[in-house]
Amino acid sequence: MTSYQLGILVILSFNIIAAYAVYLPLAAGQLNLGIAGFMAIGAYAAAYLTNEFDWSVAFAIPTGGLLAGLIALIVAVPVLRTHGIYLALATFALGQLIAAVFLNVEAVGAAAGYPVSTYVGAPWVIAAAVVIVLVVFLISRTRFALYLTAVKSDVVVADLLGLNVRGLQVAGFTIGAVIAGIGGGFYAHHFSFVEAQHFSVLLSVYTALYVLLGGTQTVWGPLVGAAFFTLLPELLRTSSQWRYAAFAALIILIMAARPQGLVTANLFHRFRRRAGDAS
Amino acid sequence: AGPQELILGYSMAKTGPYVSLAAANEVAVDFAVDEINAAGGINGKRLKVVKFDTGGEPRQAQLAVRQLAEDGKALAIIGPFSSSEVRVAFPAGDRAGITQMSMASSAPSLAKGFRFAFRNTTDEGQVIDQVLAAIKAKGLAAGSSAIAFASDDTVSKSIGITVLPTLLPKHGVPILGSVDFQLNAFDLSPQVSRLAQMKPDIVGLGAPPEGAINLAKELRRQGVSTRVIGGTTIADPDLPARMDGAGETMTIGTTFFRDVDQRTRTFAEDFAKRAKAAGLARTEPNQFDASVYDIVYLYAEAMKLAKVTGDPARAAEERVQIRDALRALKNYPALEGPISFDADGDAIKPVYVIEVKGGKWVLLDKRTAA
Amino acid sequence: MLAQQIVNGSMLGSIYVLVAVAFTIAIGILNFLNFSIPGLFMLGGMVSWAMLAAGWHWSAAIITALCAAAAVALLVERLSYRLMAEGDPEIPLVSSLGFLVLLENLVLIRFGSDQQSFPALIPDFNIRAAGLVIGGAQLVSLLVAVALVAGLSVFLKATSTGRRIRAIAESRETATVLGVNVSRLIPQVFVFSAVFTAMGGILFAMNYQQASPFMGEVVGFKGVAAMIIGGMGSIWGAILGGMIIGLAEVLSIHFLGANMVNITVYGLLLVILIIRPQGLLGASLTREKL
Amino acid sequence: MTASSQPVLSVAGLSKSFNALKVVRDLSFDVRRGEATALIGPNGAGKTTVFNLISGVYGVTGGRIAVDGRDITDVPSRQRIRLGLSRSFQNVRLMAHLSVIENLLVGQHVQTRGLRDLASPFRLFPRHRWRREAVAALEEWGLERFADAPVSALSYGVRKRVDLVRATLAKPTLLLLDEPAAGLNPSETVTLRDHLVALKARGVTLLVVEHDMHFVDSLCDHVVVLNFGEKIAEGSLADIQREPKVREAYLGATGGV
Amino acid sequence: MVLLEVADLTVDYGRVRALSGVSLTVRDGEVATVLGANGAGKSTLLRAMIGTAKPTTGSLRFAGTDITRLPTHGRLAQGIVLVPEGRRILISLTIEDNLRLGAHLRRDGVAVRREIEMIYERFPNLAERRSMLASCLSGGEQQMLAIGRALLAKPRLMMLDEPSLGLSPLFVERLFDLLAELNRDGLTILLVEQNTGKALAAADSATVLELGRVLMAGDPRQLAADPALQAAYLGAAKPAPNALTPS
Ligand SMILES: Nc1ncnc2c1ncn2[C@@H]1O[C@H](COP(=O)(O)OP(=O)(O)OP(=O)(O)O)[C@@H](O)[C@H]1O
Ligand SMILES: Nc1ncnc2c1ncn2[C@@H]1O[C@H](COP(=O)(O)OP(=O)(O)OP(=O)(O)O)[C@@H](O)[C@H]1O
Ligand SMILES: [Mg+2]
Ligand SMILES: [Mg+2]
Repeated sequence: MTSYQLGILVILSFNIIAAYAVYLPLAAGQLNLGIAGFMAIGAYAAAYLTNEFDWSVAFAIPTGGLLAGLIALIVAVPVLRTHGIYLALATFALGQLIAAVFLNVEAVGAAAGYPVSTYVGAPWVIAAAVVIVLVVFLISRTRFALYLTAVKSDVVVADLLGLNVRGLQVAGFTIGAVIAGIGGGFYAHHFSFVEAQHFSVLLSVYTALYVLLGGTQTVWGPLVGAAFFTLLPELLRTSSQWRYAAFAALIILIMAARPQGLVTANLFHRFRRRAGDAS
Repeated sequence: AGPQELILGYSMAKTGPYVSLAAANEVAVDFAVDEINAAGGINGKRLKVVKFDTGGEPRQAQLAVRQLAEDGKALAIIGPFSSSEVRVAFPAGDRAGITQMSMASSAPSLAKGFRFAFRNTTDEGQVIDQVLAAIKAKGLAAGSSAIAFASDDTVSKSIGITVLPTLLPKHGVPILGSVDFQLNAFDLSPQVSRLAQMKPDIVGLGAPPEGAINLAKELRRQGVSTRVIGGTTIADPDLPARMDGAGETMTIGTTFFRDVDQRTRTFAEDFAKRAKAAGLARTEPNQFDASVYDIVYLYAEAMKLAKVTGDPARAAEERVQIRDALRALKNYPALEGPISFDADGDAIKPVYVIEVKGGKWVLLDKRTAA
Repeated sequence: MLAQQIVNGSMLGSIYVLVAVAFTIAIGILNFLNFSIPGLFMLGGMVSWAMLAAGWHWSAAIITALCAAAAVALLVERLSYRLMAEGDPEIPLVSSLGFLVLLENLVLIRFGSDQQSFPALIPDFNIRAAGLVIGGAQLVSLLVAVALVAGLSVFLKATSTGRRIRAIAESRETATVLGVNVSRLIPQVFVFSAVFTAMGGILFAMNYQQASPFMGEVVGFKGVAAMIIGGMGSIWGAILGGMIIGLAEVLSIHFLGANMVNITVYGLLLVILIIRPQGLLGASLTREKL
Repeated sequence: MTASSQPVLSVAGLSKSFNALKVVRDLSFDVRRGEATALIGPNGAGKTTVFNLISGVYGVTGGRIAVDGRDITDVPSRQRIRLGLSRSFQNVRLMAHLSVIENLLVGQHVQTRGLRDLASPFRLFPRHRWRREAVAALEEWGLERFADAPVSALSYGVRKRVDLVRATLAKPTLLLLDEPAAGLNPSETVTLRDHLVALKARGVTLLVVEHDMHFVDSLCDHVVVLNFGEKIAEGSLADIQREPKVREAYLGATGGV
Repeated sequence: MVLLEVADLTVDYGRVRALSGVSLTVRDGEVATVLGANGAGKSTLLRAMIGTAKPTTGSLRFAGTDITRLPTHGRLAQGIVLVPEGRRILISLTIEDNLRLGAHLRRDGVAVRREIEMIYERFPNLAERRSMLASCLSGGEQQMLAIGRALLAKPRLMMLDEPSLGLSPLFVERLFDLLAELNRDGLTILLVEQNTGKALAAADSATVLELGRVLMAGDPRQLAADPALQAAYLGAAKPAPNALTPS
């Protein structure tokens, strides 16, 4: 593998981690447009721990993730009072708020950004993405994931069937934030530098896009979406300045052809049935 | 023996928010390479540039280092462009053991502490110091001052909170107050209302060109006349035209000005031809174009001095030699003037103080940083 | 001083009002999360700038810009709305955002990334009274927005077409069964909202004498915030929301510094949403009965 | 009162207003254990609202609701199903993002215990007991071929029955059914009746809202009649059919049959 | 005269065939009924006629013109209207707005106003709530609204998908009286019903669907007497396979 390909794989890994952070709450119908904020929390926290306290990354990154989760837990209760597009906008505001706060915290460099001394190499980043994919896959086969979709479908009936709607929503949101925080921690240590602008609203929005483009009906959608979003602009490199224009045009056409995303439950069924016939 | 070409990598922002700047930059790079090859190349070999588009994105800038250093077999890298990219690319360059030289990022001490990092830009503190000195020397009104800066941009912010607050008193100009704004702010009315109340003789500005334009227009709208001064961040040759009549007497320092001598004028004319041929809207070279043009020459000089062969087997060794040659370079006669590098890898070069008069930049003073 | 700042805030607010109203038409009325709106806003500004720069008469430039926006809106309707409106509300986000990226990049390729200087059609269009400077263009924007909102709310409430549009917003399928010509009416709504949005972009460009490929994003996000604060279904809410955001922004610059703008504005948005999840003037969600 | 003679559900002085609109007024009735009770009344009488009050979708304006002698008026809706209270919906409410079988798996929720059941990735195993139980329930109602179908592909009558099956999977002691026979033809109605009789035989108490008097006649032991939110009659179907008030307000000339 | 003619109609939902080769005619001025078990394809047939389900093959003619390719609004303009399955009222609009929407293709505003008042007279539940959101209506009231809304389109052919669903016995009676009255006034009616007895009694012709095909068609009184139909649809003493066995 060339070094360039390895670099792409790393970027892909980050995108996958972010995608799954968005996917879990989305399964419960919550479009989190503030995911970059939680990545920022994980990134800054982990970087601060390794820089200032010489923590090992093995502890610092998970701690960053947990901290992101903790903050998500605290804000989830009021924020999840909102629904639909209001929720999306509330999380969007939250993401902006978090980024704006980091822009003002001098302890982590404020607008000048924060260099990170410890380096975490590509294999670790890729391994982290693989582990997160596996974990989310396992989660997707549980009642928990089923209930998230139930909540998305019909809050009132879910409640009457005995589901703890609020608890499930908060859990989905928080687990997503933990994943985002872990992703942020790896980001800081791989790119050796964090600044608030990296975690802008565009990152949040684009991440939501991978997931929706891939499709939210199955757990593989985000993976495919992230891969698509990462690799397509690379394949379009030859088109030079037309690169992102062509990319955007392709997105529009693909969504027109497959409004439910690239990977749908239906497609999946058919695929499985065919595999079943073959064996 | 060995390959017939010496390869330089070029990390550029062909897409994304910097395209306009980057497109002209590319013209300057090609210009320098063509000249060098026309003059016989380096060490008997042709110079070749391998380009990589980063979209102005830090993650892609790291990817650029990987691709250019390891797959593209470059001996050194031109770029990256923005400060954000630099922050991520310099550590990666150190790990890969390859020299990078940025043409635009002027945030304070970004290259400091790295073994392979250079910037052909001048510290804003030194530039603004010269601007103030020139104002004093020419006897222009400077009885009081105020500060305006973009607070979410590293360079602008450091100008606003460290550079200007130390330099203005140093030159005996009292500071009446300070306002800040955001990079993408389009409405500066609240800030200008406050400036209007202070009535300063000069307003020290830390901002990119857009900030300067918006500030100048809003000053005019609210009927405030004051001299705006700044550093290289607003050194755009088209600025007077873009301010559309506003911004008279704006005074800044830059590292490139077309009317310095015959060499710069010829460069500007040739550049304009090439830019037009490339279909660009802007044909006037700016300081980044001059800087990147000089970077190619600086690299060429270093390669000559280090007698590099481009032999892939010796790449690691030759990259170190290029770096060492650059460090040792003293007053290289570049387009921008004599260039040397300080201990942090930042360029030391002349500063031109220019002023807007009648909707045009005119040279106020030419100074060399202390 | 404070008086001038309040004037400044209201002037900025009126720009947000304009965008928020555009968003309310595009998103609130049809319940369609249309991210291409900032792109249309930008298109209004950039196309009219380009035409003016090419020496066209201002009226021709404005009409061209409006037509361009209308054409794009028709494409968005065809390729995003029509295919996706019955699914999850998040879905259209993707392809409408695709349009935003496409528009921005096409403009980037054609005109570059620089902020362009929009010529002042009226040299000093400001009202100076009692030591205050009041932006004339902003005042016009505000009047246009208020007039439009008043007209629109009557239109939607009391006319047959208004009812048809509301029917489509709730369910295209049911509207179809009732004989509403969805495939004709919806493009009309799209064109209308696009023209208004592009008009917003043009007024913005005139106000601030600038146009850039990214101008839609900057204003757009705040415009969405204004719409949400006001309450999505409510068009009067857009006016309230725009004013609140404009004032909050200016006053926080004045008292706290620009660094705090995002914290104040988005903090305010968050707090309002937490206290009133449907926005200030929004009606709470009507749910289907059990 | 002994446990067996105690009513499963006891509603006392129940009332509900929406703004100024009084929808349920001072309503009291009991549902006896092991019986099927019908709640009938004209359209808009407040039957569904009563169901919504019992299952906790709405808070009461006044009055008490007790299940097995325990006052549940202030118990949150979510916890009522754990007390053995399960219901179906007049306007079928299946979860559109889930397939039929997945809807049923959600319906099993009250049977599960704790975090372990919540977090076990049991859907990796197609023959897991949860799934087997859900499929068995479908088979019992002759719906197994719809197991993996998306809800949107079902005809109305099938949806209606899946909704009902989901309600039974909570293993309720009291099942509230809102117009279970609507959308079924007479022969399908008979089959439904037979299923419900079997459920009753297994000890499930039923409270049924239904406009089909044949169905009520063949299933229910006791009938409560509502009009304008008030109880206007109560007794066996034969009794209430004789009531002129009921005929006038609800049954019409034919007696509804 | 034949008003509606369905010839060899096939409708597929993806890979599911919901109707195959269904033919059917409705004469001007008659009441026709379509019966069938759950999933037989009744609703699909009506959807195909109003144009929201696209036929794979087959043709539809209305009053002598081919309407197979006509969009839904075109069919409404021709005078076909559907009371859809599941009522499909618009819950974010008021009751009055729902009714007015039913008449949105009409130009005779004064007559519409009068007819709306007539609907309110027939369905007093609606009258009381005219300016409330339709979301608060009870199930039966929603059904009334859906029927009223369809009537306001002033159709020539009115198709109803299980109109008695959720209505009280008294109202079912009134509904069938209303339909009879409208029919006397010249309205042609195509009725899909699960209340098989009432439907057969009211109809002039009947068609029975099974698994997407026409099982039988003809005179409703004869069909009602058919023992096969009795067993399958009228619920005449059919032992349930697994019920009633005490467990
Ligand atoms: N949320 C609400 N707001 C206002 N009025 C309501 C609300 N819910 C119900 N109602 C009114 O209360 C009355 C009773 O409704 P409910 O649904 O309980 O009737 P029902 O007896 O179930 O009738 P049906 O047999 O038609 O289903 C109706 O007239 C309805 O309009
Ligand atoms: N959207 C859909 N996608 C796939 N299959 C569908 C869809 N809608 C209906 N079907 C299938 O088509 C067949 C006919 O359905 P239809 O709704 O027409 O039946 P119906 O006779 O109206 O039944 P019911 O009496 O239950 O309303 C059924 O097998 C159903 O599962
Ligand atoms: Mg009811
Ligand atoms: Mg049907």
